[in-house]
Amino acid sequence: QDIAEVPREATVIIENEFGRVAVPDNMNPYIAGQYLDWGMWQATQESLFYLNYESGELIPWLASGNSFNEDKSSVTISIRDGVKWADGTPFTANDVVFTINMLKANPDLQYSFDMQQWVADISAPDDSTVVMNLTRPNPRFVSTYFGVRIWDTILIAPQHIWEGVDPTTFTNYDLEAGLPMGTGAFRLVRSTETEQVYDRRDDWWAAETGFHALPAPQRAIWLGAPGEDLRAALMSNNELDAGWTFSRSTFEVAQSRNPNIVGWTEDLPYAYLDPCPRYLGLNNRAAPFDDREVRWALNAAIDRDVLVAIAYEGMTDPAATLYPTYAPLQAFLDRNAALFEQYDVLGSDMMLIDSVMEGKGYSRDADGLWVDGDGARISFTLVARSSQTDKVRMGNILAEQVRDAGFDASFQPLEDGIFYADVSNGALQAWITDLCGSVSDPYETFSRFHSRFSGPIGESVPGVNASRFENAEYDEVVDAMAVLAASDEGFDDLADQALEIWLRELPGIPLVQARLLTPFNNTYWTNWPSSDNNYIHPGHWWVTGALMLLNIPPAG
Amino acid sequence: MATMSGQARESVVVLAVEGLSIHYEMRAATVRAVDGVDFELRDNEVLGLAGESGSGKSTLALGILRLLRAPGRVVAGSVRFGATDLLALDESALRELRWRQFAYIPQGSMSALNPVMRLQAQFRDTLTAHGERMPRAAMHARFVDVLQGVGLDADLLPRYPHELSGGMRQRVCIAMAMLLGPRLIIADEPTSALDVISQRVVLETLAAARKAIDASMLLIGHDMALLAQVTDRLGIMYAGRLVEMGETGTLFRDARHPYSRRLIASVPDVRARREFQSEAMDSEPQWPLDEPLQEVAAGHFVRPWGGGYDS
Amino acid sequence: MSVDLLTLSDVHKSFSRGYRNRVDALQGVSLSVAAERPQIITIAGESGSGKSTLGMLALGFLSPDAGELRFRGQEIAGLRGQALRDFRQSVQAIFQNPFATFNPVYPVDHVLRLTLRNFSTGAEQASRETRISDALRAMHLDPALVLGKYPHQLSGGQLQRVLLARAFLLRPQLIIADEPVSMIDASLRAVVLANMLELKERHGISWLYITHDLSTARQISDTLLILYRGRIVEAGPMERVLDAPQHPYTQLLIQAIPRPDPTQRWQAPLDWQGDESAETVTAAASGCAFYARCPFRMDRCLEAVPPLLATPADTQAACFLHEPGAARPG
Amino acid sequence: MTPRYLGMRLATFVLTILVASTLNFAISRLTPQDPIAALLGRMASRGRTVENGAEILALYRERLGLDDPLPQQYLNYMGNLLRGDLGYSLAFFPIKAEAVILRALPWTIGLLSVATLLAFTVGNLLGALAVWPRVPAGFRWLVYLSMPFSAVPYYLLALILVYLFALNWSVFPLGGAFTPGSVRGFDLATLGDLLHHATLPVLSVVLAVIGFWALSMRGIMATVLGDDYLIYAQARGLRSRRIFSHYAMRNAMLPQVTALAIDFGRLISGQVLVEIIFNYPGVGWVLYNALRAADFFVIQGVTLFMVFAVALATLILDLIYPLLDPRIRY
Amino acid sequence: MTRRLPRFLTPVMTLGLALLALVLVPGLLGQFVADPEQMRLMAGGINAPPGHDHPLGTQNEGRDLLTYILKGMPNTLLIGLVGGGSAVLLGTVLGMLAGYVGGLLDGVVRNTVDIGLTIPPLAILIMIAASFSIVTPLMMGLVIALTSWMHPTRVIRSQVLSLREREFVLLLRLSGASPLHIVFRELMPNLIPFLAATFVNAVATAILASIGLEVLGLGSFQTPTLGNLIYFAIIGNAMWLGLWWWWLPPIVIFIVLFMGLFFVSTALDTLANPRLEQG
Ligand SMILES: Nc1ncnc2c1ncn2[C@@H]1O[C@H](COP(=O)(O)OP(=O)(O)OP(=O)(O)O)[C@@H](O)[C@H]1O
Ligand SMILES: Nc1ncnc2c1ncn2[C@@H]1O[C@H](COP(=O)(O)OP(=O)(O)OP(=O)(O)O)[C@@H](O)[C@H]1O
Ligand SMILES: [Mg+2]
Ligand SMILES: [Mg+2]
Repeated sequence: QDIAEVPREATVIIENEFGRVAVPDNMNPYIAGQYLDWGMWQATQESLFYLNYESGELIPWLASGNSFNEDKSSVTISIRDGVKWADGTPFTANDVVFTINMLKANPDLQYSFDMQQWVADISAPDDSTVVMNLTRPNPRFVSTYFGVRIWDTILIAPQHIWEGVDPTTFTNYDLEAGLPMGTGAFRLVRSTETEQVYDRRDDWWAAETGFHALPAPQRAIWLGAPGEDLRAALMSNNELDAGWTFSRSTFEVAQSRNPNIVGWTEDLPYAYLDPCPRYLGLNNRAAPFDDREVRWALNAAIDRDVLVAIAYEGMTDPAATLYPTYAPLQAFLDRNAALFEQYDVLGSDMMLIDSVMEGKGYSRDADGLWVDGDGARISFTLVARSSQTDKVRMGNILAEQVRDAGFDASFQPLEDGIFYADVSNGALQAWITDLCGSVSDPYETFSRFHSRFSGPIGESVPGVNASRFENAEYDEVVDAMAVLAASDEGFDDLADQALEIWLRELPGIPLVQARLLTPFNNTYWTNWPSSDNNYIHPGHWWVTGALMLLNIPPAG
Repeated sequence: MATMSGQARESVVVLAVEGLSIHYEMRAATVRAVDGVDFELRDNEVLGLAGESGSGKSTLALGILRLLRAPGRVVAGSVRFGATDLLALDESALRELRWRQFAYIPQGSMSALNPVMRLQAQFRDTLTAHGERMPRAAMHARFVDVLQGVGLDADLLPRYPHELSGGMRQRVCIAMAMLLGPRLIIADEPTSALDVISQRVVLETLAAARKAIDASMLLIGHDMALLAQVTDRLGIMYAGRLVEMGETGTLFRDARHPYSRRLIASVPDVRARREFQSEAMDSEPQWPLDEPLQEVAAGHFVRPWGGGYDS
Repeated sequence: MSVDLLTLSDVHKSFSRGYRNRVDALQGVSLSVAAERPQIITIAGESGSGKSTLGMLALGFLSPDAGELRFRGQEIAGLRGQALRDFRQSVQAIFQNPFATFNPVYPVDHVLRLTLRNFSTGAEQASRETRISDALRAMHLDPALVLGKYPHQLSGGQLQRVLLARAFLLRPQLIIADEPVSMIDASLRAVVLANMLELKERHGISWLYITHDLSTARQISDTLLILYRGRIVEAGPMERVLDAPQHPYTQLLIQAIPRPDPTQRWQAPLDWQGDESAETVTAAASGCAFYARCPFRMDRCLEAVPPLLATPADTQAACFLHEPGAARPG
Repeated sequence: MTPRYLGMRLATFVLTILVASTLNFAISRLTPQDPIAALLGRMASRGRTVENGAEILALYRERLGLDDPLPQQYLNYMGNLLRGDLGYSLAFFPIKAEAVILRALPWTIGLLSVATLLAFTVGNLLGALAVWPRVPAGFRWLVYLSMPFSAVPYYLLALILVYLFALNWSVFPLGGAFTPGSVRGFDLATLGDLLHHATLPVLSVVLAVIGFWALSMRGIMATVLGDDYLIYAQARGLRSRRIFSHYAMRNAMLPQVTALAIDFGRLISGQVLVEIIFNYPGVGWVLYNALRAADFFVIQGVTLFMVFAVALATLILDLIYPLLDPRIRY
Repeated sequence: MTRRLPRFLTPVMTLGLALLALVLVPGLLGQFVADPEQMRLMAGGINAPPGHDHPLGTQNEGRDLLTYILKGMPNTLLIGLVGGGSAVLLGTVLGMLAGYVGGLLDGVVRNTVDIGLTIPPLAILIMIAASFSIVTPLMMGLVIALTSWMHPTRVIRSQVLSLREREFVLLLRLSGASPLHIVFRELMPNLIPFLAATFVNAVATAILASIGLEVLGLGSFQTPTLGNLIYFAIIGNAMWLGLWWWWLPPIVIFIVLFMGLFFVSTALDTLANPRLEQG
């Protein structure tokens, strides 16, 4: 008998968005590319801070607060009293210092380069204080790296476990020894390819100190569902309490079978706004999209309303920029309404296409497709990762739209291995992708088009600025923004300038906002996050999922 | 067929075939392999059936034994074994009769044994299928007995068929036929693939074994010289019909039907050389085959062919 | 001195069946077919004695393990180009099973035409047709009846004669016929044999007639070779061998031939030691293969293989009984 | 069986593995996929800025030996193989490829062997009975009825099965190998749970291939039916069931058994889709995932395992074949 | 003893051909009557059930499914034909030469085939399909052929091995026929029914393989095929949404097509092996 028996009513079952775990016995969170969103992140670990970016609030958790010095080049983080690792060892500032130093020392670990780049030195004057001196001023340092800005964060390692192991090969997995060791309310009891089981720890520090009550579920299980339809089936059979995403129609059918299934809102769009707008990446260093006017012409060919209506079944909104429309960002965009009149991204204008293209010396051939002076068509393939359903669904529609406008495009989904290889070495012309950049201020998204991430075609670049957009004026503005907090003087002006350049150049074509319909099942557990009860972002696969586990009382 | 039923004879009729017709019915055409054949086989008698290749001899044997495979089908006639109408029997009753009453030595006895089973298992299968329950030792003794009857050693029993030479296999089949002491043995060209020495040994074994159990035998072959050696009576088949039948001696001396005559006349003799008349045979002679057999002498039946009965 | 048409000298051939299991099909056979004088040579012997293997070797379809096969003095294996065509044209064959000798998807004349096309130089289409018709008629076949017919539409005897016609068309000097009549019933058999004889006598074609049916051999052949276990045990003019066999095996063979006469039935069972067992075969491996069954066996038969020795009947027999000074059985 | 044969057979086995692993190596290096770029791309797509991308690329290439010249990589690869080291998984570094594969292996082997044997048995029985004369004519149509299942691609069949049996009627679970969170041990409840979960995956494989077995068995059986030993067995009055099992089937199975080994390999491939649909742990899914992520070492490992499995199956089969067919001797 | 060639049109063959015609006639000719406009985005309502305007309904982009099927079928058939055809062609040439000529050639072919058979086809297929950005039906067919020629080669070789021992081959050699003549003019016609059956099986296998790939998202997206129709039905959750008119028709077409091919190949088997012919 390997694990205790726990009734279904006391178990919460959450979908592992990744589907299946190829290596269920590697729980090392620092390995590059490692995603431990099948419970390790949410159930066994806790973050120093959690960012609620609907509200913009940074919730202190393992830390009790932070303060920057005047020029934002040094930050002090205070550690909460009474926090203990699962084995009873106190969690102290030394664990934080150890973790950051470990990352700096091992260049192939996740976030290693970031820490090398930003942290000049780190020290723990006492057990509950961490002082970090930065190499340059960075007002976003804490929220970016310790607040779960997107998906994950830098998790703190228990020094007494990680000391003396090789962090690049340590698997951090040993159920007997209590690994993975965290401060969270649960501990791992089983990990297989298809299921991860975590049982509640009744000696959780927060319950002992009175910081937070014990979570209601005695057990949390993560399991994979291979497709949307099976996910829907599992949910309507009450075999799943929190699912990965649904398309609108699937959701509606599921809800009609099981009214306990709910979304973010009660009515359309059911979905919440995810911070990764979808856009059409274009290769800015290869013809024909090395010409901003041609990029604009291509933009004019796209009817986003059709994308929204068909690929998203009306569940999202067209996007004019790569910013999610959270309140702080919406304010930024609203401020620049005049710019959007000048650069009408959303307008689809066939006249514009004709005038631009003819001005460039193109003409239409018998099939109505643009040909250059030599009679060669503007032929390109739109690609997307085949595993990303919404982008595949957009692909055919986009190809048809730009074809109607005279661009000889076709659509082809690609496997990850080839998609990324081609994106990073510049072999592609156009690809449908997304950008997870800014959440609370405009800097992050702008930084993704900085020329330091670019490179000549044929040379591998890391895929951040895969468009290979290079503009010295833009770089300058973005560099200036980097050292300023959003509230700092001059920041807004810089942001407005950057937006102007970005819109003028249009290095990529924004398509739609990302709205994800994350379904929850109220049959066994209630109080899932919703638009009315917005205690945390509903993406339960993020590290913030921990807060969800703490906030769901049993139904009835 | 009144002409065939020589009721005068006092000996018991073991097998009576009347008006038996067997057709192979295929989409494109129907082959009338056996066409209205009648004959009787009496107690302790060896009846030979000769005829050219394809004249229906094997088909006839299979038809009597009810072993025909599709598309072969008995379309008319009757086969009586003693008092039983074989064609009317159901499968299980037929199965009871098989081997206990009539045994069969197949034409391809080279390949009649299951290649993946030891001989003793195949012997045992034959016994147990007929409810013979006896201790292993007794069974083994029985096998050794029949094997010795055909001049084979007991140490063959654990062997597989492929470990035996062709002649040995044929003798195993003869031994198998003796296992339950049947009243009738139907042997279809038991020696056609063998050299003359093996041929002779096999036939002599068969004759001795048959005599030992007093069985009758239907012996099919096309080697007239061999048939001359071992049969009491001889039937000549042509195109699915019996064209002549009589005592073997009579037939060799005084064959009437031109086909029989040619068959006998063309058998070469190893002691003498003779002249061939290389007649043209572009079209096979078409004798009328529909007229009933006529008894031209006691026990000698001939099918009229339109010519005179000259000798 | 004229060169023989075909000579086999001390030919050996063995087959391996799987590993370690070897069959010595021929163990030193020599024979020759003269070029100028047509003759019919019969090769007889028990099943598996190597008769067909000999035929295949002589046709160049198998290559010997040891010994020489020569066509007009040239090694057969080395024939190429025109020499090979000459060989093919001069040495033809008729196979045992007439039904398997024609490609079932083509009319029987297909192979006739093909043969002509490949072998006749510059002959006109029209003259080819007449040659085919003539050849068929020579074999007593009506061309109208045969041409365009598929193999399954003809009887075995007819097919056999089409093959004869084909051989006739080519006018080879030698035809190797492996059991050409075994599938045919007695009445047709006579016709085929007569045709063979006619080809020899009228057209000067020699035959290597492979059979185990000595009665038919008697009717047509000039010379008789008896094979036993891959060796020639007796050779000589047909009549002499058959009428006065000198080798004990030949004697037994002839004794076993049934007579087509119900009045002369077998009297006593054949004096036969039974089937060859593994032990006797091993014992005789280095000596006379017939040792195990021989009524006259001597110790020295175990020691050496008897060579072909001249016999009083003017034949040759591979038996130590015919060594000068050996005691002859009565 | 002679040592020599055993040696030869083993040599062939080793050669197969050698050639296959070389091919394996070659094929995966010929694709334009780049596993490290894929890794970084995946990170970028999840909101991580990888500022030092180029360095990480170089670092990983070096660690994994991907920056060596190809011949060197090949030698390393083969050398490691000898030591049973398949290398690191590129997508799941620092986990070893063999760890990834070995974990999935038992599931695949379990599911596959059950499905294969079931399909083999049922399919062959259906096919054999379809031509067995004493079977009601209606039964013959069973074989034809089994064909449409083979016509529907595995994947769809599995989906349809899930919809019918798991979703609409809730007879079987929707996927997985066990009930999530269930307590496991060596007891009946666990076994029952396991079987309950394996039913649909097995069924979809079985239904999809049963028809093919039935079809080829039907053909073989029809040939066997005319064989002399069947007629002879019937003549001896053997019971029909005995003839069917020990005479007909026993012989007709021989060629099918050979096909089984080859089919085993094909089934492994087919398994991929089934494992995805049923969320069943196994090698198929590992392979699929590795192919998508260009995880060379895992791909090589899985393919090699498949090659090994099939080659081993063939080897074992060849070695035991003489037991099945006593005519075969090595 | 007469050997008869059964007449070509047996009942099973007729049934098979009729089923094939049911699929092939609309499949091959329908594309000429289908209106390409109907295949465009929002040519009709979204997910409309079969009705007057759209006999087979529409899918989630409002494309008319009947038109999609009519346009897609020729491509799917092309994949099958190219895949099965080139596999059998290669298999025939290699198998025949290896079987007849023997020696070194045979050794090489036999070992290549044996090794090839052990390598799982799907692995190679996925690898190749994943490596090319654009997959046309023609390429798809060739890729499939690459992994499926071994089986035909193997069976054809063994057929030739048994045929070449037949006496008529020896007679042909005696008649001065060249090996090439014997293999392709004499042996080949004997194997026609067998080759046809092999071909039919290979086509079926190729279509199945291509659907497997397309369902994994590795197919052609430029051109409509039944495989990508199913792929889109799956990612569009057609079954869950109850859109039977989307996923069922292609399956029915496959069943009819395969049953047709199956009956034809059974009938051809019977031609090649008369013992199968029975009541
Ligand atoms: N299974 C079958 N299907 C169709 N026709 C058959 C079948 N078996 C035999 N025939 C035909 O029936 C006829 C008689 O065949 P059968 O085997 O009885 O002749 P046979 O006298 O025994 O010949 P042989 O001396 O060659 O053994 C022949 O024309 C043969 O072609
Ligand atoms: N291709 C072969 N492979 C293996 N063994 C063979 C082969 N051909 C012949 N043999 C064996 O060689 C020996 C001689 O065979 P061959 O066919 O020459 O005999 P035969 O005298 O023609 O016999 P039969 O009278 O039965 O036709 C036999 O033991 C035979 O089994
Ligand atoms: Mg017969
Ligand atoms: Mg022979």
